[in-house]
This record gives sequence, structure tokens and C-alpha cells, in this order.
Amino acid sequence: MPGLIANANRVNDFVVKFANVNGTGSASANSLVMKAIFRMGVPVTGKNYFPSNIQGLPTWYEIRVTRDAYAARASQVDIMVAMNAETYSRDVRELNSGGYLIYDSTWPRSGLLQRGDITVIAVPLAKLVNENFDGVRNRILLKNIAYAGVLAALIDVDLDVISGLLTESYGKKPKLLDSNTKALRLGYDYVKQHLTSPLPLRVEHMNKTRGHIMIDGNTAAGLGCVYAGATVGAWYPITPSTSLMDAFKGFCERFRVDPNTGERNFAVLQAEDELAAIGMVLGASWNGARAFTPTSGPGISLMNEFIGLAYYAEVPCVIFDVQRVGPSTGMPTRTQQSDIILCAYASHGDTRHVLLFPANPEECFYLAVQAFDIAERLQTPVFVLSDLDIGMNDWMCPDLQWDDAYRPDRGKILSQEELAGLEKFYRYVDRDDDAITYRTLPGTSPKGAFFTRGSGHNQYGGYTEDSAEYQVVLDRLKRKFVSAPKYLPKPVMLGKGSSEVGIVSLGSCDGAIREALDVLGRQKIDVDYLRVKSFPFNNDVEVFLKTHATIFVVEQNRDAQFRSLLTLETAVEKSKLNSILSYSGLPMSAEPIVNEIRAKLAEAPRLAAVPRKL
Amino acid sequence: MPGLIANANRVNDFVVKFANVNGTGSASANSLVMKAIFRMGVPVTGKNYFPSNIQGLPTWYEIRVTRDAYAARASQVDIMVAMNAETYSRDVRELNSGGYLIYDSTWPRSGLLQRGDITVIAVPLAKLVNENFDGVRNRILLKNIAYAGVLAALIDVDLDVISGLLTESYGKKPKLLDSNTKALRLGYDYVKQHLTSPLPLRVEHMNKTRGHIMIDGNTAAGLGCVYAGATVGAWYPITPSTSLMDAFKGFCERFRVDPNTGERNFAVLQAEDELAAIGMVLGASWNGARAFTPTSGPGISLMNEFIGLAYYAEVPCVIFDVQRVGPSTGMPTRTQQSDIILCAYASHGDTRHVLLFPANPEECFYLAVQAFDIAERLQTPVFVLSDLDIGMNDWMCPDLQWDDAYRPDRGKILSQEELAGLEKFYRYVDRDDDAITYRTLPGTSPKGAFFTRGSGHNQYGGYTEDSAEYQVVLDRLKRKFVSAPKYLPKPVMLGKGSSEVGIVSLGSCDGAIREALDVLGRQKIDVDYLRVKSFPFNNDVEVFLKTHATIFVVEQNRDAQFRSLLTLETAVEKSKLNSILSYSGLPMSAEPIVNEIRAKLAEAPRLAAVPRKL
Amino acid sequence: MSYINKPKVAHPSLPVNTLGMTRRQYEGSMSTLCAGCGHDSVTASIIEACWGLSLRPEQLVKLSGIGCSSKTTAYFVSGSHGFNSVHGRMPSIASGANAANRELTYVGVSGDGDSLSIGIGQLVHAIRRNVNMLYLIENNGVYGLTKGQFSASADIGTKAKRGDVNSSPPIDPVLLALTLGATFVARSFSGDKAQLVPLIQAGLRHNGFALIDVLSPCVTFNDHEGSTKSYTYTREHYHAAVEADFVPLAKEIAVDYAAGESLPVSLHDGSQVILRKLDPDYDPTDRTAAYNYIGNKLKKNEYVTGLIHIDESDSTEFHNLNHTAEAPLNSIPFEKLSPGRAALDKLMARYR
Amino acid sequence: MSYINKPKVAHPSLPVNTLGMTRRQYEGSMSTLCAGCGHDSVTASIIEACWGLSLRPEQLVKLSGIGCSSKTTAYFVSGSHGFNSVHGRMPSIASGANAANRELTYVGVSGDGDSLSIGIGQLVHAIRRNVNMLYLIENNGVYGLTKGQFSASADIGTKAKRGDVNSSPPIDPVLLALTLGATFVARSFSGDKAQLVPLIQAGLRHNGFALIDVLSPCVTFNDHEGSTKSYTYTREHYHAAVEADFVPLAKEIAVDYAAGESLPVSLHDGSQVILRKLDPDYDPTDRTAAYNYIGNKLKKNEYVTGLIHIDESDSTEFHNLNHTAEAPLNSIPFEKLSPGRAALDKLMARYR
Ligand SMILES: Cc1ncc(C[n+]2csc(CCOP(=O)(O)OP(=O)(O)O)c2C)c(N)n1
Ligand SMILES: Cc1ncc(C[n+]2csc(CCOP(=O)(O)OP(=O)(O)O)c2C)c(N)n1
Ligand code: SF4
Ligand code: SF4
Ligand SMILES: [Mg+2]
Ligand SMILES: [Mg+2]
Repeated sequence: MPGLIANANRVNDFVVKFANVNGTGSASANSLVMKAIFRMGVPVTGKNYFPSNIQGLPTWYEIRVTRDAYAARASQVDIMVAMNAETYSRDVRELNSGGYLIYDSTWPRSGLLQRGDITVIAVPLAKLVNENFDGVRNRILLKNIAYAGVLAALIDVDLDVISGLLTESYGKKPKLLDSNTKALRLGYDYVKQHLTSPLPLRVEHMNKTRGHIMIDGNTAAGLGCVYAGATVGAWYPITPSTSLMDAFKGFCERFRVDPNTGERNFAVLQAEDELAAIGMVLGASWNGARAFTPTSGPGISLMNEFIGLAYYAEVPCVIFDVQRVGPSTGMPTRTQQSDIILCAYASHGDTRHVLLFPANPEECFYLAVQAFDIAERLQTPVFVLSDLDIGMNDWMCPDLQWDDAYRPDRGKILSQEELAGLEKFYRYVDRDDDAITYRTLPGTSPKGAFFTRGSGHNQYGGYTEDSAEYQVVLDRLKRKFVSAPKYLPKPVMLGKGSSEVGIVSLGSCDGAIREALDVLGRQKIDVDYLRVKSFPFNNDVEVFLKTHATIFVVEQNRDAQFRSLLTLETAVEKSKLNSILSYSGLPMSAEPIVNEIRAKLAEAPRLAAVPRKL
Repeated sequence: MPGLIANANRVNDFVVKFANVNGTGSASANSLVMKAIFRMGVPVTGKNYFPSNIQGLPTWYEIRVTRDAYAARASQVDIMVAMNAETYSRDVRELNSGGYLIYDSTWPRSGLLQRGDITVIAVPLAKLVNENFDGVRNRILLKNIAYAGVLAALIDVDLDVISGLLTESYGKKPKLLDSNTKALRLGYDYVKQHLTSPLPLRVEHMNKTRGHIMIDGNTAAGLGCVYAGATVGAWYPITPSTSLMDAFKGFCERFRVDPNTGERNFAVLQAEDELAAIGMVLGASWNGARAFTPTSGPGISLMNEFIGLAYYAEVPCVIFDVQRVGPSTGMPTRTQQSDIILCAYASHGDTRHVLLFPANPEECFYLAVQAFDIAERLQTPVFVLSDLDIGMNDWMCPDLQWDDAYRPDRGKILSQEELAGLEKFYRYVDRDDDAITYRTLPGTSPKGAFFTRGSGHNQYGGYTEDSAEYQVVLDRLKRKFVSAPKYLPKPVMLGKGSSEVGIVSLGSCDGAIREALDVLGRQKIDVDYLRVKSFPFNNDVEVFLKTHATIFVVEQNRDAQFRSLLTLETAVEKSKLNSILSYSGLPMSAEPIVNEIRAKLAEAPRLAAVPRKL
Repeated sequence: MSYINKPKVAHPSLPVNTLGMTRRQYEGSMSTLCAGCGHDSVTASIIEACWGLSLRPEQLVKLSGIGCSSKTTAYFVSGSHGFNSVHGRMPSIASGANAANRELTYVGVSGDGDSLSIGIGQLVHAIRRNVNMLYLIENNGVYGLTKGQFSASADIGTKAKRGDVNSSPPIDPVLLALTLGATFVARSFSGDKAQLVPLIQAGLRHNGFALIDVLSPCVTFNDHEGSTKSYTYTREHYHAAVEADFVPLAKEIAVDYAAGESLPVSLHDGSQVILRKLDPDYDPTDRTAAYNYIGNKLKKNEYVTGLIHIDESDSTEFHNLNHTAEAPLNSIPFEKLSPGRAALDKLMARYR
Repeated sequence: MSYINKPKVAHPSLPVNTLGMTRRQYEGSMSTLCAGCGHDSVTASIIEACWGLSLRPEQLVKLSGIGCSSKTTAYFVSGSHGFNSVHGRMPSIASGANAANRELTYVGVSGDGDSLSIGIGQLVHAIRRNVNMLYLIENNGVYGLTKGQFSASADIGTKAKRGDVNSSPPIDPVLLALTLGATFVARSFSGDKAQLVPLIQAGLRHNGFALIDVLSPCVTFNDHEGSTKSYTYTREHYHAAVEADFVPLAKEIAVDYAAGESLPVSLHDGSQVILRKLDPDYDPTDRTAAYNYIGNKLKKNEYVTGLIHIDESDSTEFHNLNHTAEAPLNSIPFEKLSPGRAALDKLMARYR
């Protein structure tokens, strides 16, 4: 077993990948394994690579067991559970040298041993399952649990923990509990009886997951909207944003329905398309509700016209863009950060928008809440730019916290009393000299009535075609945008701050960058890292860009969109900005970051002592 | 008459402004005057400032008599024909010191003499007209012709020329001809009998308009589409682009209808909205017709999703964006250049688009033709960014030329024969290594059949979710864009090229800049000027930016969008780029350019010798 | 300009409604439409209707898209909030606004271009969602504001001012609404204030989506010989099948109608509409029958007007289906919306 | 993946059409839909219909939006060009393509989400424009590709897999198309190939917009107890009112039908549809009558199927109205399109 040596003592630090066919219920088996490891106190991440169809195509699930709690995709696979004949050969190819291949040996396969540097583990899964269970569908499902059992035995997952999980899910359905437990044991015992186990790649109890949860970003964001007090959600289904609204609806049904009357303190409108969804959000926000819409790239494109109206008429609204691979329909089930420029400048005419960049599910929760405060404070659209990796994959995060003292910032809304105190109300007059004007809600009082329009208007809210009157409003809008950073989350700095080399990035690149920093650190290359959490940029961004000689901008798109935004919206000279791009559609891994930084620094040894050889 | 002195000898160089109420038919009277001056061989420009409604609101028409053939709006008014009581006081205020005010003295007005530095010319127009004509509508219309007569006498417009024009328009309607001629004379003779004429501000025959025409950009662009061989036009009405399709339709009805059969070699589809209009254009182009859509900002916003599809699936199409004041509905009857960034990067995901920037109606014609060649050569959307000033105002241009040898460049389309010669056809394989691949048209042959999709596809045209396959196509698209400039019109350079100061601009800023250059030149400030005609930028742009120490970027929007594009898409360091912005909605004038350049240079005297005082 | 409102000092002699307000106080800013435009008459009817209902201005919300018709929301009840949104998308703004506050009264004013061309998708779905609002289409067969192109409601054979003839079949908003299950469908004419005012009042009180297709001629671009949407043509071809009298909550029914011909329908808030059938064999409560009747008349180029169909079983009104709280969503205290820390801590267990 | 086409070698024994082509040669790439998806049966019927018509693959153009249904254009006639556009916007692509080349045969495949939600505006206007194409809605009451949310065709009371119940009224594409004046309106069921194939053939030959609403169950998200779009429910509730037999140009009518019950309609290209009325008191040529019949059956939860309405007076087909040249616009030589120098010089006079 050549693999053994290469992998000696890889405890709590390896990658298992499951190759399945979608629609066969493998998901539950895979997450069963992941959850079990998590409960053993060992950090894990799970990445799901699924096709844009419903049934019958190849799908993969990757569990990274990572004692160092790295959140990024690992660029290698140590154990491949190859359950899909169609992708078998490429799955074998993908396996790391010294890795392990688990396959269903019910029907022995040709070309198995085409690689001498891996260990092949044969288990007659179908045979075992068919001997013990009936029913086509049933057998398919239980075969998944059986390979979970096999894996559990091989990597030494605590059987009690798994059984515990099964009991939790099937507690109320004893039949199902029995069959699942039995299937699990079938695989587990087979290994114990016929194979040497555990493998050197194995899990051991740790204590690094207490106070943490496994959650996806869409669930966290949906929960955030509930906590922010959003009452109206409008949407049109689109991958990968759909589960955000599902979560909001689910939590509302739990927390917002009067147990006695059944009355609901929320409204979810499934719109006929994205143009309608954003229109509903504007209508609701304008009318005083906290409202939001989750969508993805194509939806943003369709919302362009309304976004311009919201900017110009100053109607708050919150838009979640769970980014996927573009252009056009692109690859709906793959991840990218390629809507940055579109969101920053969406719609015709002079427009610019506030963007928030969560880096993980935890931030999806907190930034969802902040997004509403910011939108109402600034009376403008706020985009939360998440992505498929954050939104749909399970990440390990610290428990979500809530301060009961929190109260929403509704911004400048005049009450009936305040109106009574005014001589006259004008919607767009800059009374406080902060470029933010006062609004009123329909139903308040005739004195507060004003006319909202996307056509030229003066500061009194009146229609105008007069250049000067038009410019008064447009200039204030610019001042408002310039003043925005003080209401926005500050960037996060990592590192001494004194290094000559800096990384600037955003969102889901974070995991890969943190891991890369460790690797580089071990190589005595130290690099500072600034993670931007919002746009327009805070002054800290300026400072970081100024104080670092060489800067790497890490992002997940082809055209260096974030680098473009930095170039346009800070004082930095772009020659200073080196791009590290990943637009494969797969979540980012540390490898390219490490390599490109080493390569670049090698060219300019002055910057840091870098061993010439890799 | 204090005015007299100030205006001594202003022959063929002054501005007349007409203040009217819209829907009263003043347009024909105003253009009658303009045309007459033009026919006297004296260069003129006309700017129309009309409201976004149909009847009853103030409207202005400005005729600039300019012996130097300046195309820009003049920033002063020498003669005000004040026919609108509602705007009377602001019209008086706008008049240049020493200027002349013509008003209808039928009902003497108060506050007439509120300005001592202007000459007031009273003509009892209504009285004259009512005494001589019947019918409310008729009187309103003829009163306009009467003031035209007044003006003709005052500024010495050749009466025969005007009569000639009247005969041309009413030749077939003797009754109308009579009444109009009579009305004209009423005004003309009144002046001759009661006032000293001509004024020192007057026109004299010249010879500077031969070989020229007065035409608006939408008409020229529509004509260009006809000459380019476009057969399908799809649109949804929107100011200020509507007249482009009206022109195309009109010319087609003249040139494309079989006199015998009545069969039409064109199809104009009035779509239900802009999403449908661009979809129709894509369908038609994909199917082998040259197709286009004219629109304005809101339309571009709505077309975003389809534009991304066209970019990614590589479907040629031509979009005319006749820009108006944004954001949102903005001021539909005012001009701006504020869709630059949106058009350059329209749609979600990594997308970038070819832009063309006509500077006047003449270029609207030629660039319209080129746009189709470029779109089909590059198999991508091409935006022609015009604006309301170019599109709807009458400009003096050299006669339009046509070379009968011209044949359209349909780009890489495989014929049935060519297909027969191929082993197998793949839509997106880069056979020629120029990043442009071959397409086939439906109906050609089963061998040429391919499947067009906006979802992930590999170079064979097949659906893919594979990172590598996806990237092959996306990377080629980037190479294609980088190679685009060689198919695009080059920028136009003006000046020695050796100056330290340079202006970079685009589109309708041209007239104002050329005039500013003359003014600065007279002040011994010499400045080079590069007018960009297309994006992505040609290398000449790089060179100009490199070889000039101080650069002024002149454009008509708030956010310096063109400067942003230069910053992102050239090597220039943006600190070098100084913005001169005009976003009032009025066509640009030379004044701000002269002033801002002088001011800036005054700060840095090193650059050029500038007298400290203005 | 719309912020310069005419002084609202009530002249003592002017009649006042139960709120003590005069008609003048229901006016808006000065119209910028063409003299004689049908839309201005509709505006006048809306003012009359609101005044008659003694509607509190702040209780009314005015919504519109883009077009001459859509501009009119600025010309009535300046004491109400107005939202002049983007072209063809007002129904989504209305749906959202209504979701946020179910207590206010929503009136949307649109045109045939705004509603039947660019906006037909949103109109269709607002009807399906049964948003509680009055939706007026000021139908003139053309795009007025863009200078007279044919709209989707232009009849076959109608001639444009410039001469071209329309050949595509018209979309009839009434037949469309009936097909989509609208619960209040009416048609009227801008020139028939007597018919229009009670329809507007009933529509405002109807609990659900109320559509009124108002034939409202465009004097500038579609009022000529050969147009089927001109004043003359409309006057000659419109035909009232069933008139509606609106009886506010307060009043009890004074007049008594000949049985059979009249049909009282009580509205959600207790007020009533009395339907007077001018054509005895017409049943405004039977959707399919109504569809036939209208359809057959249309074939004969007759526009049937009046309250064409009404169904007060408001079971499908959006908030009914959603079981939304009685109190407006925008008024619910934060404490009731945010589950708080304890709940969150408890919830965490689900993710371990 | 769709570029890997199965080998098209015709096995000698396979039956061939008049072009000498086998059914296999009308297939497309391998379907990636769920096993048992109704859409795959519709694909099979399209293949059968095209083969039966001996359609040249290059003469067919396949258009679609986005959805499981929209994917299916890749699964038939791989010898034809296909354009899988964006969600809900296929009708505009079709209108443009058809404008550019009136000679080809256009088939659009869409879903209830693609056509009745996001796409209803474009569908309505494609019908109004009477674009010459066959438009198939593979109607399953849900958004399959996004995992089963209700679509606008979901019936009131139908239960979703996850349990929630739909309460909004359904939009019926057939009633909608009749209201909009469509000249060919049919409904069928993916499971009834015998009925569907001739409808597709007639639809392809109809000169104008032909709509077929095909009930096509989603086995994964909408085939359960309590769904009104499941196989079982559909089988039980669909009811053929009028069957259509398609008789290609070549064949002369062999079978003779009992008078009164059968009605031959000749299509544009000379081929015929023979309508066999299973319900004698049904008249497929009377639009309003058809509307009633369908509407009343729907109230009883019966889906009427068959060729519901046909009108072969193709006067309103787009190119007829446009007087477009007979030759496809994309084939007209440049010389005929560009007026040339002399004309331009002459034209200049207008602008002096
Ligand atoms: C997205 C967009 N496209 C086009 C326009 C231009 N436009 C303004 S109003 C209008 C049509 C209005 O017609 P209708 O709704 O019938 O109103 P009317 O003026 O006839 O009362 C159009 C096309 C626009 N404002 N926005
Ligand atoms: C602009 C846009 N919004 C949303 C989506 C996501 N989406 C893809 S298919 C679909 C619905 C498909 O439903 P239907 O047309 O009924 O097809 P089915 O899958 O049921 O056959 C949706 C919402 C998209 N692709 N594009
Ligand atoms: S153009 Fe027509 S619709 Fe518009 S205001 Fe004038 S008359 Fe009314
Ligand atoms: S999800 Fe439903 S519609 Fe989609 S392929 Fe599966 S069965 Fe068919
Ligand atoms: Mg209209
Ligand atoms: Mg469906």
C-alpha cells in the first residue's frame, strides 16, 4: 500500500470526496458523515458540486477534515468514494497520489488498477444492501448509508455519534431508524471483518467545534432578515438564491405566526419575475416596511431599471445577490464573484450603489441585519454580495449572537408630530447638511404628502426640467454617497501591518487567503491582508493601499472587477495592483494564491526573502 | 440704444433665441428662419429645448449664426424673441447685455424696462395677425410666421430666400402659401415701416454652406441603417431615439418597397417593450439578417440580460443608445453622456462591449454602417452612443457620401459549400487563431446545425459545467475583445501633437472643444485634442495619454464615466486625468472648457504661459 | 410644477363633505396635459369620487407608471402620497405597497401602453394576486407621450394621424381581466362623469383588484376621423349595459328600483353598489356570461360600459390568502418581529 | 453532452419517411431530465411528428427559454439550429428570427413558468403579432428546474410536495390565447401521443401562431397525491372534445367520416386537418363558443383537449400584414437593400 507511507499520521487533516449521481439521496449520507466528524469536535467544511438539473447527472460532495479549521476548498482529494460509474475514471484520476479509492465491487470493474500509487478498497455495497433490503428506491437510499458506514469504519468515525445523529433524524420513524442503522452497520462491519482499519487517514476526537455550528449562508441571511424585522420579502426563484427565501419563510412560519389566530406578521410574495420582485420591494420599503429580495446575476440584470429609480428617488431597499457563474445563464450551480461592477454602477445615468461583502455564513447573518439599517439610513439600495459557495455550502461558524438591545435604525422618517412642528415639508431639502433628507410614510398626514418620481425633480420634490434645480439634487446624491462609509462596516486587517506586501480581497476568498497566509508564513514570507467588507471604501482601504508597496488583489472573476473598483474609487495607482484571479466556478483554494505570490516575489526578491525553488 | 455699441459689426455671428409655448407650431417658423440663413451661405446651428410633454409648456429654440461654423451651443443670447408670457421675465434675464428683446406689444407688458442695457423691440404681432386672418388655430400658426418676418427684417435675412422656402413647402397648397407669405410680409413690412433696420446684428450672404446640409443625427443614423443593408428593426418608442426608427421606416418606404408588387424588403417590429425589442434583434441577427434597435437609457437598463446573452453566445447586434439625462426617467428631453459605463460593461458576469461614439449627424451615418460590419465581424453587440443633442438637433454637416463599391462585412459565416468541405463543424473552435470563430445560419444544412445557449458551453457548442471547458471559451472571448480595436474607427487628433496639454473627449463635446481650442489658441495656449471614436481603445489613445503631461477629459455626465473607462482600460495613471464635466442637460458650450483649462494651467504655470487675469 | 399647490382656502359657500372638506381640497397640482385631453376629465371624476367618499387624503395612495395618463396622479389629491414609478411596472409597486400596509386605499392610474404593452405581465399578475386596489386604464389607443404610436388596444383598421393603419388585433383589458378571474371589472368613458364617478367609488371600496378601463381620447394624436378611439366614435359606439349607483355606508337606500332590473351588492365595508341593468338579459355576476356578452358586442364594434362584473366573495384577496395580521405590517412593533436572543440560542442546536 | 450525438447510421430495417430518413435521424442529444418526466414524452411526439412530415432538419428552427421544458429543444432533431435563450423571452427571439426568414419552420418549447410568469408579456404579444410558429407549453404547474415552486398555472387547492397549498387562481393558456385572438389553440397531454402528434403536425403547418398547451407532469415535484397536474389526476380529468387527424399534402383522404361530426380544414400548404368532434355540440371554429365550452368544463375541473380552435384565414399573420417580400429578408441581395450613391446625392437636396 504505497499510499500508506505518503499519508502517514494524517489525523484530522484530509479530504474525502463522494462521487454520486444526483437525485439518489446521497446528500443525507454525506452530511451524516460530516456532521458526525463535526460532533467529534473536529473542524470540517463541506463543498457540494451539483449539476444544473434535477436527476441523473454526476454530483460530488467534498468533506475536508481540517484540524486547523481551514474554510477553503482543498485542492487535493485523499479518499474518493466513487459511486458513479459514469465519472469513475476521472474520479480515479483526481485522487491524490497515495490516496484511497472506495468503490462498489458488486460488479468488478475493468481498468481498476490503472494507477499503482493509490489504494483501492473494494466493498460489494449493492450486494450487501440487496441481500438485506427490498424495494428499488429503498435500496438506492440505504446503499448510501452503507457506504457511510464503510467510511466511518475506515476513518474511524465514532459509531455512537453517527447512531446519535440517525436517532435524531429518524427518532419518530422507528422503521426508518432500524433500516438506516442496519445499513450503516452493514458497511461498518464489512470493513471491520474484511479490511484493515482504520486507515492512517483518520479522525480523532478533538475539542475545536464547541460553540460552533455548521450552517450555509442563505439560511443565515434569511435568519438575519427575520431578526432585522423585515416583513416583506419578494422574489422570483433562481439558483443559488432560492434557499434564502425558503429560510426566511421557514423562520417566519416558526417565529412570526400568532399561535392563537394564525395571523402572520410577514408577507412573502413570489413575483412573476425579478422586475416585479424589485418593484414590490420598492413599493413596500417606500410604504415603510423593511423589504428585501434575494436573487442572482440574471435577476440583477433585470432589476437595473428599478435600481436606478430607487437610487434617484431615494427609496431604501435590500438586495441579496448570491452570485453564480456568468455571463448570461452561465453555470447556475457554480460559484463566482462576477457581479461586482454591475452592482456598483447598476442602471443608466450617473448611479452608484452601496455594496456589502460577507465572507461566510456568520457574516451573512450580521450583514443582513446591517443592510437594512444602512439602506434606511442612506435611503438607497444596498446590495449584499454573497455567492454560491457561501450561500449553499455548509460552513463551520461560531454560534450566532444577538443583542436584545438592538433596535433598527429606520433613518430619517418624520412622524405626524414632527410634521406638525414643521412650517412646510420638502422631501429633498438637505436640512441637516449631511446630504440625507427626510422622508415621510404614506398614511401619516396630508402635510407629509409628497410625490415620488424617477423623472427630474428639484429639492422640493417638484417636477423639473431646469438644469440648476436638477443639479442641486444630483450633487447632493453624490455627497451622500461620499459620506456613506461612516455608516458601513470597516475592513478587517490581518498581519503586522508593516509588511511590504499586502493582499486586498473580499467575500468568500477569505478562507483560501487565510490558509495561504499560513503557508507563506511557514516559508517566512509575511504578508498583510485587508478584507474589504463594504463599498464605497473606507479610508482604511486607502491607507492600506498606500502603505503597501506590492498589493495582490484576490477575487473570483475573469476581469478583475474588484481591482477595477479599487482603481476607480481609491487613490491607488493601478500599476501597484496585481491580480490573482479564480473563475473556474469552484470555490477558491489556497494554492494559486501561494504560487502566484511566490512567483511574483521571486521576480522582485527585494520585497522578501523567497527560496528560489518551490 | 446702448446695445448697439456693444454689438457693433456683429455680422453673421450672433445668437437668436425663440421663447414659445409647445404645441403652437412655432417649430416651422423657427426652422424657416434657420434654413433661410443657411441658404444665404451662412453657417448656423439650431438647438431645441423642449419639455417632456405635448402641449402648453415653455419651449425654446436657439439659432446660432456662426460665420466660423461653430457647432456648439453659444453660452449667450443676443436676440430674444419672447413669445411666451409665462417665461417672459427669465427670458429677459437671459438676454446678453446689449441684446435685443422682441415681444408682442398687442398687450403692453409691465416691467418691460426692468433692464436698461437691452433694446426692446415692440411689435403688435397678435393685432396684425388678427386683423388679417381668421380662425384660432390659423392665427396662432401665422403669428409664428409673422415674427419670422419681423426677425427677417431686423437681421436682414434675404426675403427671396424665405419666400423660396415657403414655396417649396406650400407649393402644392396655394391657399397656405398665400397666407404664410402674407403673414411673413406683415411682420417684415411692420419693421420696415416703424423701426430702424437692420440691426447691427445681421446676416450677410457668404459662401460657407455649399456642399453642406442641415440634418439631425437620428435621421442620419436611420439612413445609415438603410445603406448598411439592415432589414429588421425592432424598437419600443422612447425619447430621444424615436425619430431614428421613424427615419429608417420612412427611408425604407421610399427605397425598399417594390413599386409593382408593394412587397417590402424590410420589417420594422414595434415591440411591446425593450426586452422584446433586443430579443427580436438577437433572433433576427442570429438568423442572418442585419438587425438593430434604437433606444435610450431606460431601454439599455432593460436590455441588460439579453446583452449578456449576446456577448456570451456571440450573437451580433447593433444598439443605438441616444442618451438623455438620467438617472431613471430623468429629463427625457435633455442631453447627457451618462450611459458610458453601463454600456461598456452591461449585464452580470464578466462582460465587455464595443462602443462607437459619433460626434455629429455625419458620423451617425457612417458609424451606423460600420457598426453592422463590426458587429458581424466580431459577433458581439455593438453600441452606438449618440445623444439627444446629436440625435434631435439640426447640425450643419458636409454632404453624406457613399461609395457604391462598399459591400457589407458579414464576418465568418460558413456557406453550405464551405460546410461540405469540413470534416465536422464546431461553433466555438478558434480555427484561425484570431479568437473569432465561425457561425452558420439556420437553413443552411444539418451539418452546420449547432445549439446556441447562454448557459455554460464548451468550444464545441456543447453544454458544460466543466471548469476547464468553460474557461476555454471565456478566455477566448477576452482575447477577442482585446483584438477588437483593429476593426474599430481610430481616434481623431487635432493640434501639433507636441503640446504638454491634451484634451481627450468623445461624441458631442467635439463642437465645444474645437471652439475652445480656437479661443485658447488666440490666448497663446495651445492644446492637443484627441477625440475617441470607439471602445476598446486603440493604441493611439495610449500614446496620446503617455505623451501629454496634463490631460483634460471632457464629457457630459456627473461621474466622469469616460475618465473611468480610460482609467480602467489604458495604462494611464488617473492622477493625470483632469475632468471637465457638464451635466446640466444642455448641449455643451466652449466656455467651461476654456475657463477650467485656464484655471488649471494658472495653478501650474510651468505648463503654459497664461495671463493671470481673465 | 407639482409642489406649487393652489391655495386650499375653502370658500364658505363651497359644498363640503362629511370631513368638512371642499372639492378644491381634493385637487392636485396643475395639469400639464393638452387642453381637452380625456385624462383630465378622468382626473376630475377621481376628485369628485374621493370627495364624495369623504376619503382622508392621507389614507389614499396614488401610483402610476409613465405616460400622459400616468402623470395625472400628480393632478388630484395633493394631500396623498404619490409614486410615479417606471414605465409599465406600477402593479409591482402597488403589490409591495399594499403588502406593507393593508389599511390604506390604493389607486393606480395607467395608460393602455403602460398597461397592455410593456406592463401587461405585471398587470396580469396583479390581477391574479388580487391586490386590493383600484386600477384605472386611461385608454386612448395610442402612446400619447411619445407622440402617437399605436398601442396594443388600437383596433384593427384604425387610422393614425400620420396615416398608417393598424392591423394587429386589439387587446381588450375587460375580456382579459374576466379571463384572469378579476373580481371587479368595469368600463367607462372619460366623457361620462355620471357613470364614472360611482364606478370609481365602488372600485375604491371593493376588497380586491378593481379594474376600470376608461376610454379617454387623446385629442392630439387620436381624435381624428378614422380613429376608433376619438370622442365622436366613442360616443357613438359605447353602450351602457349596467349602471352602478354607489351608496355609502351612511345613507340607506332611498330610491327603490324596479325589481329584476336592479341588483344591490354590498361591499366589504358595508357600503353598497346598486346595479341597474339597462339590458335585462345581462348578468354581471356570471363571469362567463359577461365575457360572452362583451365579446359579442365587441365584434359589432360596441364597447359595453358599466360595472361589467363584480364578485364580492373576497376570498382570494391577497391578505386573506396570506392570513396577514390585521394591523399593517409596517406598524408591527419590532419586539414582535425579532425573535430575540433566547430564541436564537435555542435555534443554534439545529446546526450542530 | 449535447454535442455528442448518437451515431445516426440508419439500420436497414428501420422505417424511413419520404426523405428516406429514419426516426433516429430526428433525435437529438440524450435527455438529462428525470426518468419519467412528461417532457421527454413530448420530445418523442415532436420527433414522431417531424419524421412523419418528412421535415428537412435544416428547415426547422428550435427555440426555447429556460427550464426543464426549455432544455428539451436539445433533445430532438439535432440537425436543426437551436436557440436556448433566456428565461421567458423566447417569443421575442422567435419574432425576430421569423422576421429575418419567413421560409423556415419555427417551433418554440416552453414551460408554464417560462410562459405564464416571467414570459407572459412576450407570449401575449407574440400571439397578438401572430408570429408564424408552433408554440408548445409543457405545462406541469410548477417550476421544475428550481425545485418545484408553484407556477401561475397551478390550480387552487393543489398541494405542493413540501405541503403548502396554492390559493391563487390559475392562468389558463387556452382561455388566454382565445381571448387574445390566437388562430390555432390546442390542448393535449404528454401521455397521449396519438392525440399529440397530429396536433404538432397541424401546428407546424398552420400559417400563424399555433399554441399547444401540453399537460406534462413533473414526476419529481408535482406527481403526488393532492396535485392536480399529476399523471393520475390528468388521466382522470382530461377529456377530448375534438380530435384532429393530420393529412399531409400528398395523401388524399382515405377514411371517410360520419358527416356532421367531422370537419376538414385545409391548411396553408394544402395539407388538411380533419376535426372529429367527440362532443357533437362543440364548434372549434367559433372562438367565443369554444371559450365558453372550455371555461365551463374547467369550472368542473375538466381539461378539454384536442384542437380547440382553428382559424385558417391567415390574414393577420405577421408577414401578411407587413407585406414582406416572399424571399427571406436575410437572402435579399445587398444591391436591392442599399439605395446607392446616386439616390443619396439626390436625397441631400431635402436637407438644404
Ligand atoms: C422603459 C421605457 N421605455 C419607453 C419609455 C417612453 N414612453 C414614455 S410614455 C410611453 C407610452 C405611454 O403610453 P400610454 O401608457 O398609453 O400613456 P398615454 O401617454 O397614452 O396616456 C412610452 C413608450 C419610457 N418612459 N420608459
Ligand atoms: C431571469 C431568470 N430568473 C430565474 C431563473 C431561474 N429559473 C430557471 S428555470 C425557472 C422556472 C422554470 O419553470 P418552467 O418554465 O415551468 O419549466 P419546468 O422546469 O417546469 O419545465 C426558473 C425560475 C432564470 N434562469 N432566469
Ligand atoms: S398627447 Fe394625448 S394623451 Fe397626452 S396629454 Fe395630449 S391629448 Fe392627452
Ligand atoms: S424536475 Fe420535473 S420537470 Fe424537471 S426534469 Fe424532473 S420531472 Fe421533469
Ligand atoms: Mg395611451
Ligand atoms: Mg413548469
